[in-house]
Amino acid sequence: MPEPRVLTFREALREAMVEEMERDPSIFLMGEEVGHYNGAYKVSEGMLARFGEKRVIDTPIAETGFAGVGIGAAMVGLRPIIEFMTWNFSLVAADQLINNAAKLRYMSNGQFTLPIVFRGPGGAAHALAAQHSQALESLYAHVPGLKVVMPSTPADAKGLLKAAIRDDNPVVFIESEVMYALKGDVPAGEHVVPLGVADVKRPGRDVTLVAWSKMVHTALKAADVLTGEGIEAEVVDLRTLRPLDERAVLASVARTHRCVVVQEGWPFAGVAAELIALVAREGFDDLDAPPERVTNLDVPMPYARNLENVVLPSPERVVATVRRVLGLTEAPRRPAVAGRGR
Amino acid sequence: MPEPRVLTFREALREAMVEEMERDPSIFLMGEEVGHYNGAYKVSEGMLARFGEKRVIDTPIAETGFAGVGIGAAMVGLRPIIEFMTWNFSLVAADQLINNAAKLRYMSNGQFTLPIVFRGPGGAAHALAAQHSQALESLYAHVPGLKVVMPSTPADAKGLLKAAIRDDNPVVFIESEVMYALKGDVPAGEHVVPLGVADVKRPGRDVTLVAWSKMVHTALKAADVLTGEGIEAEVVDLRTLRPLDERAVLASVARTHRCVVVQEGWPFAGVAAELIALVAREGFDDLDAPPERVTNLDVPMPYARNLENVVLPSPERVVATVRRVLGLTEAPRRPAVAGRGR
Amino acid sequence: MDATLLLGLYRQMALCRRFEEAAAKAYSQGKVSGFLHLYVGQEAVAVGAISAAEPTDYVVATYREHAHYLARTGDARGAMAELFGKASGCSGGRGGSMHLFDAAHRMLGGWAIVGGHVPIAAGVAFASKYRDEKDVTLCFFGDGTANMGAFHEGLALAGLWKLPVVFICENNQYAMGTPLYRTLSVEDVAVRARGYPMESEIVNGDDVLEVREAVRHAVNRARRENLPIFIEAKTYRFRGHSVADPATYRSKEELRKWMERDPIRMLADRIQTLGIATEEQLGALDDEVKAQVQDAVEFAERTPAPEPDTVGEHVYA
Amino acid sequence: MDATLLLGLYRQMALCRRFEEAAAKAYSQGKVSGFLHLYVGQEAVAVGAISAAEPTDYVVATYREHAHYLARTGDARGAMAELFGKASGCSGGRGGSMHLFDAAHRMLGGWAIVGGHVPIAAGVAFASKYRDEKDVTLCFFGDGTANMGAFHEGLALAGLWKLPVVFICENNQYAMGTPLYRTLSVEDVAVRARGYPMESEIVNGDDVLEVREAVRHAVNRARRENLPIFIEAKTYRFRGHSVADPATYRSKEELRKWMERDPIRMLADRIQTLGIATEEQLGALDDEVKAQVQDAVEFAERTPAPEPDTVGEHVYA
Ligand SMILES: Cc1ncc(C[n+]2csc(CCOP(=O)(O)OP(=O)(O)O)c2C)c(N)n1
Ligand SMILES: Cc1ncc(C[n+]2csc(CCOP(=O)(O)OP(=O)(O)O)c2C)c(N)n1
Ligand SMILES: [Mg+2]
Ligand SMILES: [Mg+2]
Repeated sequence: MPEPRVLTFREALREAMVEEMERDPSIFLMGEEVGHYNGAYKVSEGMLARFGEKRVIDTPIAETGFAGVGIGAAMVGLRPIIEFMTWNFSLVAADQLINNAAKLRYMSNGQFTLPIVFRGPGGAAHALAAQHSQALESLYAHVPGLKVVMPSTPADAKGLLKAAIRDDNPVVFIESEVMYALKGDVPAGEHVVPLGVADVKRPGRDVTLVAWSKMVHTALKAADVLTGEGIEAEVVDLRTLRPLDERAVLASVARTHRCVVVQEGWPFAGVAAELIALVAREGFDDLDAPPERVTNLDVPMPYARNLENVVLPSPERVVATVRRVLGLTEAPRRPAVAGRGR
Repeated sequence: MPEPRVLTFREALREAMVEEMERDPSIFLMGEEVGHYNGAYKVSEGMLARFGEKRVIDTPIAETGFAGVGIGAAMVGLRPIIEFMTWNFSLVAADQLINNAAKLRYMSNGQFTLPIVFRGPGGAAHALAAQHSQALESLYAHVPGLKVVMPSTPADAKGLLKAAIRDDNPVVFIESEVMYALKGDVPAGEHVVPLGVADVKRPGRDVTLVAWSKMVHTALKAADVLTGEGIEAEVVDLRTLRPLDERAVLASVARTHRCVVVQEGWPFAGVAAELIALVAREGFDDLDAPPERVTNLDVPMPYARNLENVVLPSPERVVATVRRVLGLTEAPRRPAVAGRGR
Repeated sequence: MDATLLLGLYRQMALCRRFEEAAAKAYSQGKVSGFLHLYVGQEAVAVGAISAAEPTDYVVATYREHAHYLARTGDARGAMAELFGKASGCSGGRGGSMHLFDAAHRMLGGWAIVGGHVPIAAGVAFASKYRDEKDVTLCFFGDGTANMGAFHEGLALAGLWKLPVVFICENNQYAMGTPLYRTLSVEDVAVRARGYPMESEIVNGDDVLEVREAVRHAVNRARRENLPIFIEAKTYRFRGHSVADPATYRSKEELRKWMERDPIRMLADRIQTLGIATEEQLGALDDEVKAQVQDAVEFAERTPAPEPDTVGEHVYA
Repeated sequence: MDATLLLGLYRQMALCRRFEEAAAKAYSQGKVSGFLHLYVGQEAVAVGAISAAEPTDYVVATYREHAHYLARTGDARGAMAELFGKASGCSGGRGGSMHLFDAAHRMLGGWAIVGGHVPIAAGVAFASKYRDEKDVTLCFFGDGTANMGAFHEGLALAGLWKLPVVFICENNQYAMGTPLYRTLSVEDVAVRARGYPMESEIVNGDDVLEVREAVRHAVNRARRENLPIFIEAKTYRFRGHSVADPATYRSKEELRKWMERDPIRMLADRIQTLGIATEEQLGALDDEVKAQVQDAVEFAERTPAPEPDTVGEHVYA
């Protein structure tokens, strides 16, 4: 086995795309600024030079248009990777994803497969305000026919993106702008991480923290703090939201008897709610305390940094919630703000 | 007090709009076919004749365009009612609702109010297939800044629509195509039902069924069947999904100790999951059994009627779930189909 | 004039007409559910256009696509069984009238969100160009589609990237109950094509030969020169928007005027005038078609509905 | 030539320029966060256009709207404090650079989804017409917006309903790193206006008087005749798309050529040539403006950030 190399998250994603595109000429990358500009966040740096304008395609600003082009191309056998500059902009193309991509296979009785990846950064970066800071995974994960993938490490980013590109279904692949520079070991050689399989990023016996993407790191930081208090948190990284690896979550909760979900994005009818519903139903007898969640406060994202910090889940909030779930504090369950979040 | 009259759901909605438009000239109705055609589902029948082309405005097919026009008009003080022919078509305007309507007030620090109602039928009708059968309330209810209202009776339809029109926030008001002909008593005279207040549509002591819109009737039918078995189900009609009347739900569960949520639409990260998360957390000690939900199966809607019937929640499925929650059966928790629903 | 061609077109248009008459009847009997959008009166457009393309060219259409499906596949059984919601239907009973698909015949739907399929058609054409295949995509849509953002974006990308797609606007004068002049701020939909830019042609959509000629020319150019072309076919639907619509928004007089241009009758007249076939011979052809439709109805009736426990299949590959 | 007018325009353009220079500096010091899109080089468009409208006419703009905000309100403090994320900012620190609002001055944003505000502007104009008020709406957007569905739908409705809105395309040649010729399939954005239909005019966006004249004419017609008009102002941004963008995608030569047309310098030259003011007098004016900006920076620095426990306010009315 060759040694793993240290790559940034961004490089890992690029490597996945490059390797897959070398392997299969039916794969192409399309989106705003992916080519000549080398990517708004430089994920596709050098790819135009490598693959040429035929396969690395700059688009006009027309998300509905090029998402639809991707769907049409996938219908007849190409394997498009469609980059949204950020997932915030996918909302103008929501109809293409929800009404077309997610439903084609079913409506046609399986006559068409749709091997297409929609990818780009999601979630808050820093002070980008309400229209540019949305974690929209809960919207897309609601929709059968889509898969939803959100890696948390460079290794997973590479392995999951390769799996997503090889998958014959429309995959919503959400990265994180603030993680692109994150470094980590990436196995050398062929490295594919199957979709739908969660990963225990840190074992522990006292409480299960379920997270994905950026929030895995928030959970890990919280776990570090908790260790100092003699509390061992297990961190389960979902990696794929749809299909959800229910077994991994339930197995962890069966060991720890306590569960806190850490989710960026709004609480109401989010993926964290789904996980709590899962744990409450299937893990009811295992639980020693009600499952909880730490999410964004239930507000549009404010610009001011100090407000933004209050809105986003923090290790501190996770720690406080864990303490409460373990019965160590009697803190109020909800932040004392009008725009409520849990 | 004058006697209540029997109105259809459709007439009740129309009465709400007509009364409010008589009262306030800044209210107008805009949408596809609302005028000369008298409404695709005849909700606005006669309104063009009554109010003229200035206030009952037929639009081209351009949901992003006219949703945006509504938002702009509301920003400067008008009070638009924007009809989506069905909510399925709102997906092409999702950006206007989620990125603009929901966020304007916050981004502008409260300088603008946005008194606008987006309304139209949602959910499945009969055999309209995947693109025309979606219950999308969970998507919109996820978003802070929007209110989401879904009445189940003609009286509530009228009272809630009047409240929605008078509300100074963007309101997503989802009706049901298959309920437009439903008849019911509607109080005479001024009748406004406040947003955010649930209603117990049937009292009971053994289990709480939480539902809204069409599913209230499914729950009531199930309750009737259960009565025959000596089980008294309480049916809580949420009426408003956002803001959610948590107190009403928790109060009922505190009495019955058991909870089944009945939701049209996909299970994953739906409103039913939110309710289960709520009950699991705040009602944990009250519960004698894990909270459950009955939802659509987790598939795009098939056309064939026999398949459609399998996908949608039915009184039978509710009854079976209640029996299980009461420990009366040991039926498998999940329908034995690949595209899973709970 | 090529007799075989004319008779073939006649047969296809008659098949569409008879098929839809039978579908409407089945609907009234409760055997067909959901929305049923008839193409009666517009047959010359789909039949003329699709006859002008190679069988390997792609067809992308709307919810009003029985004729497109039939013109492309000839498969009345598959379409009728689909309307009946049967497993033997061309979409396995999952699609219904609005979602007829046949991958083998490159019939790519059947899409029911107005305008949503326009970028998809551009994408199919993109794939042809990408793979250096010489197939052209025909994209059908109604006049009411011209104000949709997806229409604009699809045309803009096709224009920019010079994709081999022929956009065919089926201008039947109405979008549901709304006459075009109330929603379109320009005289012809074709005016909009100039902004992308795209050559456009306006044709008499009730003359199957005129449609065919224009589309043949467009398809050839699209294939040869790799570019999009816009055709607006002026026609009329004789029935309501769907079978549930009594179409009271238009005058009897208007309907009568257009029915005088019934594309099937016009073609029949031409065939007779040219001495290619007699009225009786056309009647016999029509009988054949009726028998085919009757067979399709019987097939649809006797084949089973999908098994309930297959409901979870085909969500994912 | 009206000396007061010219000096006023000069002052406003200088204010925009100095404001953004200070904002960029504050950004580099970490005092301003998020995205910061500078309008440097384009000032003649916003200043010329807004000066041509009545103060009661509405302004709707994009995320590149410092100049529009300043031209409309003159309030450097409110804008700078907003960039600093302070409660004293014009959007209370909730909006930031991309979302400057001032309801009292009819400055209606500050929108950051490309094209999304175009139908909103049409809606504001709709309200004016509905209430029989004679206000006109100015809607600003970039060249890169022309392929968006929302742009199409907004223009289509404005054209159909004859809404009093002046659409002003700030054609700065680039959408982020993409030159317009790579995304627009026609020569000028203005070509697209014809499809709605809408009269259009192309102006030199670096000549504040030319912009002003064209917009004045357009606003008057829009007000009098209740109709939309399209203006394309050709200009150039001297900086990157945002301060984070080094703009390496264009040549020094190209930049130099455009900088020779610096709209502020051109106006200064004209003022001097006409003998309205000397270089020294303009320098003094510039110093005044710098002082105003300096005051705004100090204001922004000394006023407090929003109270954390107000974070839940203004989600709902
Ligand atoms: C985005 C969207 N909005 C509304 C509808 C409802 N709808 C279905 S068909 C139709 C009219 C379409 O008219 P046109 O494009 O002229 O096609 P035609 O039906 O005349 O063939 C409408 C409004 C829809 N399916 N999709
Ligand atoms: C729908 C959408 N897609 C992408 C973006 C990201 N984005 C922000 S500005 C911009 C370029 C816009 O160019 P143009 O319209 O010419 O305006 P300019 O920035 O030149 O003023 C892009 C792609 C966005 N904000 N919204
Ligand atoms: Mg039509
Ligand atoms: Mg630009």
